[in-house]
Amino acid sequence: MDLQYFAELFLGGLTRGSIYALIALGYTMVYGIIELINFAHGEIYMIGAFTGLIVATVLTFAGFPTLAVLVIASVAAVVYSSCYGFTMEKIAYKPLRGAPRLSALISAIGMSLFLQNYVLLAQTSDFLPFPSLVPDLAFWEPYAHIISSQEIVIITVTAVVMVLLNLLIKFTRMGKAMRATSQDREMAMLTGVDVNRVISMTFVIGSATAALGAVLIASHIGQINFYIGFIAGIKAFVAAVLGGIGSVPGAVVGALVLGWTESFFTGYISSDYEDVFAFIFLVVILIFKPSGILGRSETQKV
Amino acid sequence: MLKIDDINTYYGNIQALKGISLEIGAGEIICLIGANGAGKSTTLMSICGVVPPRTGRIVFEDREIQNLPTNRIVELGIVQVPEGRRIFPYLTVAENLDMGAFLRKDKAAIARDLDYIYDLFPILAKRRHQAGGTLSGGEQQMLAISRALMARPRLLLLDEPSLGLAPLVVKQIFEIIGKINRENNTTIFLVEQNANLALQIAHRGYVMETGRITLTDTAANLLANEDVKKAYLGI
Amino acid sequence: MSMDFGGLRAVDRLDLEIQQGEIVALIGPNGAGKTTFFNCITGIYAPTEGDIHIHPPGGQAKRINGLKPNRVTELGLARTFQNIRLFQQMTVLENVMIGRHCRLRSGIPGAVFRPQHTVKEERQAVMDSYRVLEKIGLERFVNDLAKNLPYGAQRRLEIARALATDPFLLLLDEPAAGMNPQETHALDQLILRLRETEGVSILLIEHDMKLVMSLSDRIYVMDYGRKIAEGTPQQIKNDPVVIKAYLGEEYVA
Amino acid sequence: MMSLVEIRKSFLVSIWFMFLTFPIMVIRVNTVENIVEWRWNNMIAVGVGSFLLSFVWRYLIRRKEQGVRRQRESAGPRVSIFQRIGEDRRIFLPALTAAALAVVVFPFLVSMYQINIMTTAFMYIMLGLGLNIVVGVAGLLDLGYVAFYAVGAYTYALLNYHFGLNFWVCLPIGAALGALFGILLGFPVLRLRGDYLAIVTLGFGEIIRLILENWNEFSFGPSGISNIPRPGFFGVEFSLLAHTRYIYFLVVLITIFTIFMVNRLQNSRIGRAWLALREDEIACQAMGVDKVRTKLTAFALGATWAGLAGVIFAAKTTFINPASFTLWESINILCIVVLGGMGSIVGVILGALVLVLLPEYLRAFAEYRILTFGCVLVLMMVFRPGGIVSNVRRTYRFEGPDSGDK
Amino acid sequence: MKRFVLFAAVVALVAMFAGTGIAAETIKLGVGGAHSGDLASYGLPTVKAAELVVKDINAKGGILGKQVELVVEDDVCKPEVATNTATKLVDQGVRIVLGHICSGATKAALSIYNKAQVIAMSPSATNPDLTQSGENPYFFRTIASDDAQARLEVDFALDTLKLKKIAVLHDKGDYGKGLAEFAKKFLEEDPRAEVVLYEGITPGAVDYSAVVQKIKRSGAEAVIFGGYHPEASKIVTQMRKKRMDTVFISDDGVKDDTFIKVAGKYAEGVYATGPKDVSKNPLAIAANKAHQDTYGAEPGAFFLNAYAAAQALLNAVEKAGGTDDINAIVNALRTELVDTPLGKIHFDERGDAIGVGFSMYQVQNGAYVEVQ
Repeated sequence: MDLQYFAELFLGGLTRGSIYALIALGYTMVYGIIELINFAHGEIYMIGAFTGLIVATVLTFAGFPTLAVLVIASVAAVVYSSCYGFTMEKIAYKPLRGAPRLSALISAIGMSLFLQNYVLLAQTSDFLPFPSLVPDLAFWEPYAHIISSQEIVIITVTAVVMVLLNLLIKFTRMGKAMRATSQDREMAMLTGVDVNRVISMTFVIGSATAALGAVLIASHIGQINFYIGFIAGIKAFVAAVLGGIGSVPGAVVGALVLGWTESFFTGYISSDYEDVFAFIFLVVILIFKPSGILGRSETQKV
Repeated sequence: MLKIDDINTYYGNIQALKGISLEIGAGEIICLIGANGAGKSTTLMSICGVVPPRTGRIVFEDREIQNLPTNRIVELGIVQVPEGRRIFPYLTVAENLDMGAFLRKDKAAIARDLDYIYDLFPILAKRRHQAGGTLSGGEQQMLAISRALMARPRLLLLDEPSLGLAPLVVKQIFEIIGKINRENNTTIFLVEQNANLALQIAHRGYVMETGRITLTDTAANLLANEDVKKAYLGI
Repeated sequence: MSMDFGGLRAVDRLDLEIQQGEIVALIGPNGAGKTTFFNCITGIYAPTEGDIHIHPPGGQAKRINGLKPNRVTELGLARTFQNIRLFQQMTVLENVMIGRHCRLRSGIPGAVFRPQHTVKEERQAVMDSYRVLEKIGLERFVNDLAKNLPYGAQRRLEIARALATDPFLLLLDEPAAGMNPQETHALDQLILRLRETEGVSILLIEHDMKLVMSLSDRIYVMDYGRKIAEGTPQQIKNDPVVIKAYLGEEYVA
Repeated sequence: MMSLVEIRKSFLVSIWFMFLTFPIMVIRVNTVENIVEWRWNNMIAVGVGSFLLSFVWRYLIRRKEQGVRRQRESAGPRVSIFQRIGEDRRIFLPALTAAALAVVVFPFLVSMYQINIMTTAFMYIMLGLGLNIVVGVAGLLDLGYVAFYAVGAYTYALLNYHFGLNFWVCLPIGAALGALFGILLGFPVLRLRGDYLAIVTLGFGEIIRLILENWNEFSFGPSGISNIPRPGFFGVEFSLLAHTRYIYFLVVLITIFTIFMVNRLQNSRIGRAWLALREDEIACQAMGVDKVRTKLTAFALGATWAGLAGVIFAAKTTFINPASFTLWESINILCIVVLGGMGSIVGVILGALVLVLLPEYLRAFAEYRILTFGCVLVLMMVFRPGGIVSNVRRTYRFEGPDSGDK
Repeated sequence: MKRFVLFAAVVALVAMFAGTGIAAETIKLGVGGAHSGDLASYGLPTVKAAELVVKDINAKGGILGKQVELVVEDDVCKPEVATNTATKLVDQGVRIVLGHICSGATKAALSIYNKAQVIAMSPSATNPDLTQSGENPYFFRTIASDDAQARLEVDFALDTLKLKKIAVLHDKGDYGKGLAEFAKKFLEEDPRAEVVLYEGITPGAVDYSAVVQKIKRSGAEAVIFGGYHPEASKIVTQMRKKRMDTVFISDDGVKDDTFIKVAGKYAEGVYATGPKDVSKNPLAIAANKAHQDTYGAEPGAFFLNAYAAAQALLNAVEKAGGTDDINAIVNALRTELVDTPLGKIHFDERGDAIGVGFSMYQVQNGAYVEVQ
């Protein structure tokens, strides 16, 4: 057993998992509250990345210092993604509250296609380089080959975001309203919860996490195009389901499990069938635990 | 206190309420009886704005509320215990009660009310950290009523509190409803299938048939009414 | 026919026996495990311990625990649900025809080629279903969607659908819940009539004590998953344990 | 209606959208060549556009609500136009004859390209009808339907390549293999419901595609298989045009066959069980319906049509590679079913025609095609969530105790 | 009613488009390829090249006194669409086609062209089978096939760099995997080399650290990668960040300025093959200038290949005296030398251009420089 190799794969999987987690969190929150597979969530992530890139480039041109660029670009990405999430809910999902679930899903797919092509047409179909916002720190030197400063930032941010979200859901008024709404929307209304606001907030928070992820991930990967949201979205969706969709810790656990699965499978077997294995793993988990790793097992009341 | 004036409400493809008018005075227990599907629950949902009426007016203490969103109506003090109890199954008993006080800000008063509730229903105090979904039917009904009380209702709407409960529990629940009305002077609008029990604690009653109010009188008179006896009291 | 059953947390060592042609009631406070017990019998849950045996009239005795619900139904046990579970978007007739489903045989080739015997079978199924509806008194709703039926009729349609599976034992889960006194009375008559004409045995869960007392030959009382009493209606009414746990004083008469 | 409040509302909407689209619409950066381009006129366009559209949007929303009201106030449920056509034989027969005539004459009036497009549309009708069994009738959300399509296509391509089997031999084999894979997928997902089912089927579809992509020895990997022969006709040598027509008629025949089969299946004991299963699984089982068998039949039969369509696809394009069987293809077929109207055969047919022909004729706006498509999906769902033909399931009508017929 | 309107609209559309184009007194040059969607950036330069060439020729009075007309059709690089595109072109009386762009779409389109006896010349489809299978008598291309590129990469690694242990990676795509397969084959045939790793990576993945670790563990001295620049830059960046100095050799899909821009300093020293440097060719300079003048931007991918292809096609038509005799055109393509931005070219029996090839480039100081 090559311990160092194992450690490297482990850390690689951890980074990958953290990336999935940042996107999966929004997926899972939205699902938890309105039981909608928000297919366009990946596009919100993509728009976050583009906004970040655009703002960062403009600011760099204007001669702002790097740190200011980093902060302003991230904030802009988060704000804009949240606004997009908010608007999207109002246009494509809210009028469909009472409609069959499939209709909402198709609407989400339509939204996803629309946003992808909106960015494609307004910007470009080419890959655009994304500036590295987190410097590659040198003092890591002896260990830098194991984990880079960027990876550390991603992992830390994921952990912090997850803890914050958990606290928000557990202890704040909004969190309580969210939990109540997800369990029984009509009853939540009857206790005085403004359900529309709660749903909007959920989209806003989910989109904000996605945007934060987008800036970090794009700066880690170094390039973006209009299509990144789709692939990342599918993976995040798989992660969310794996962990038990609707559950915040579940999304993170699912994402990490997915990240490690892919990493170790690639490392010890082959990356040819990396995704195949990830999907088979998902199927196997769901067969034995049909509601995901941390999902509530919903026994239907008879 | 509450005046409903000729409301029409649509549910799905059916017009559920056809020109309902009724009135509830402060401190009263009013009982609405009728067969299943007559529109009793819809009436409550219309008052709360969950299924707002398409036409007509609902006036609560001189204020038109038919166009307000539910949360604003709850804020005014109209609180409903819906049919089937609707406990948040994954929230603990304490959290469920907390949700009842969602719109209230005064922490001290909330704590006092909580003590009152635990006093009223000692079993809830015992189960305070248990998830709501794991309670028995009777306990859930107690929790549902308590949750509503936590909102300090001025008008409490109760929808079928006896549904699916054992006779013993039904009796307890009705005793408590009477107690709440007496002790807090809470106005209560009660929708019941079990007309016999309901009319025994109510002051006045309305009888509903397929979306219309067909009869209204004092509870005692209704209990004595031959038609009501035949149709709803099973005597 | 005998059932022996236990081990589950919700239902703890419950012995229950129903004779051919009997109407037996199972009562108890909410959460006592009555519905769970039903679910175990009908195969929706598998009991962890114990045995459920059936002995259909004119057939072989058989142990049925762990069988899939549809097998249980095929063997002659049919049920209704506490919270109505009709096929809302299907017509009344179609609902009953689903009940006939397990007694029909035609498969994919039959569906596609519609050979003579399939057509005949279908026609027969329609007729049989209609007859069932006549028995229950729902024939005037035959082409209505189930969701458009009045509440009491929906309850009765549940019974009709169960009856269409040709059961020898009918399990009714709170059939009178939400019914008004008139409807309850009609139900009372209907259940008795079914026993007479169809010869089915009936096991019912019910809170309406008037119905239970007037219908049942024997009553079992459950609390916290256990059987706390068993006997004729008269015995149960006077059992102090039952009064304390379930009925309350006013039934002492 | 153009009150001041309305104008103010629209004005705010317009401000909001100008803000929202500001970075993406106005600024274009090219980080390769380090160019920043400001396009302020886009902002004006967005502002004006959203100002105007918000009126339309509100008008439509209002109309939707009023439409529902009108429908509710009018006595009885509204009978859809399609249902009327279907039920009234005086309209139905001539309509059918006209449609049949149009279908037959069509390939002799138009260009080869038009025939090709129509053939594609008919293939999607088959796919849509197949998926309709699974999603529309049995209510099982399948996002991996394209896998069976791939199975069919590769069945023909590989059997032909290795053993020289011809189209007609492969057609039933493809269908059978499709069914087999349907059952293979069906088994593990039996317990899953709703969205979990969706993600697992999605995974299944991807697994099949990835295997085709990676397993070179078996499937020739991403470079695909070319020179797959077109279907033959007793060894007759066709010109390109004749062949195109021939395939067209072939597909038309198989589509009619499909419609016939699906129609009969839906109105049978099995179809009834599917519907019931969709409505309530537990009640269904308690009524003696074998859940496992019923679900598997749905998966298998749905997959059969995909397999069949796959064989035709391979024969029509003469070249296949895994890139034709992506998730988007599954989504496309799903859109046909949902947009057309779930559970309705006529709906699926219309859905397929619209979704295949519209993008084809929208080529004029090439790059705005998918954007428009996305928009249409959202708008359609918002304003008509039941699809083009909603709620026209034919119910079994009981005419009286003596006839017992429909 | 609404639905009828919709239906009527569809019918009307069908009718509107039903009319076939009637051949006028022009020579029609079809252009097929991805003109929309995510691969449009590979297809659109071809359209522009065709426009420039045609404008040029028409300005000089056309061919044989006839004007040349362009018929442009989009195939979004999808095989199933490409067959429709091809039929549409054939329907409109096109006998010579410039395209298609992607190998898969080209293969699908050829099934129509072969039967309709239409000549297709691709500026970019590199799949070897297209010419080597011998099944496409009317297909030509102005780009070298993948195996030539793979040969060059392998020879460079073994002969010039004298490396032995080599890892071969690909992106599982049509182009990348095909190339990698050839590279692997060539390496295995050579006793000096050892393939220490052969693996497909998942395109679009967020992170390639596991694969990079694997390369490291395999002890490879060089990586030969078949695929496009987005993946290449991710892998190179991660390799360099892990402090690995493994040589990275890749293909035409990576020889793109975006690669250098994305990978930044990590791009330094990366090798990539690309079409022979023609920057000194006066015709190439002129063509690029024409593009710059007409469209106000630098030409995109395969522009010169497309330019050359358009010239070769039209020249052959002229030599054959029109588009009626397809075999005469084929013959002319094989025999007549044409002066193009790629140099003087003609085509061999199989349809590959003679005189078109690849060279090796290396990133030096932020730009690709031809080596040797």
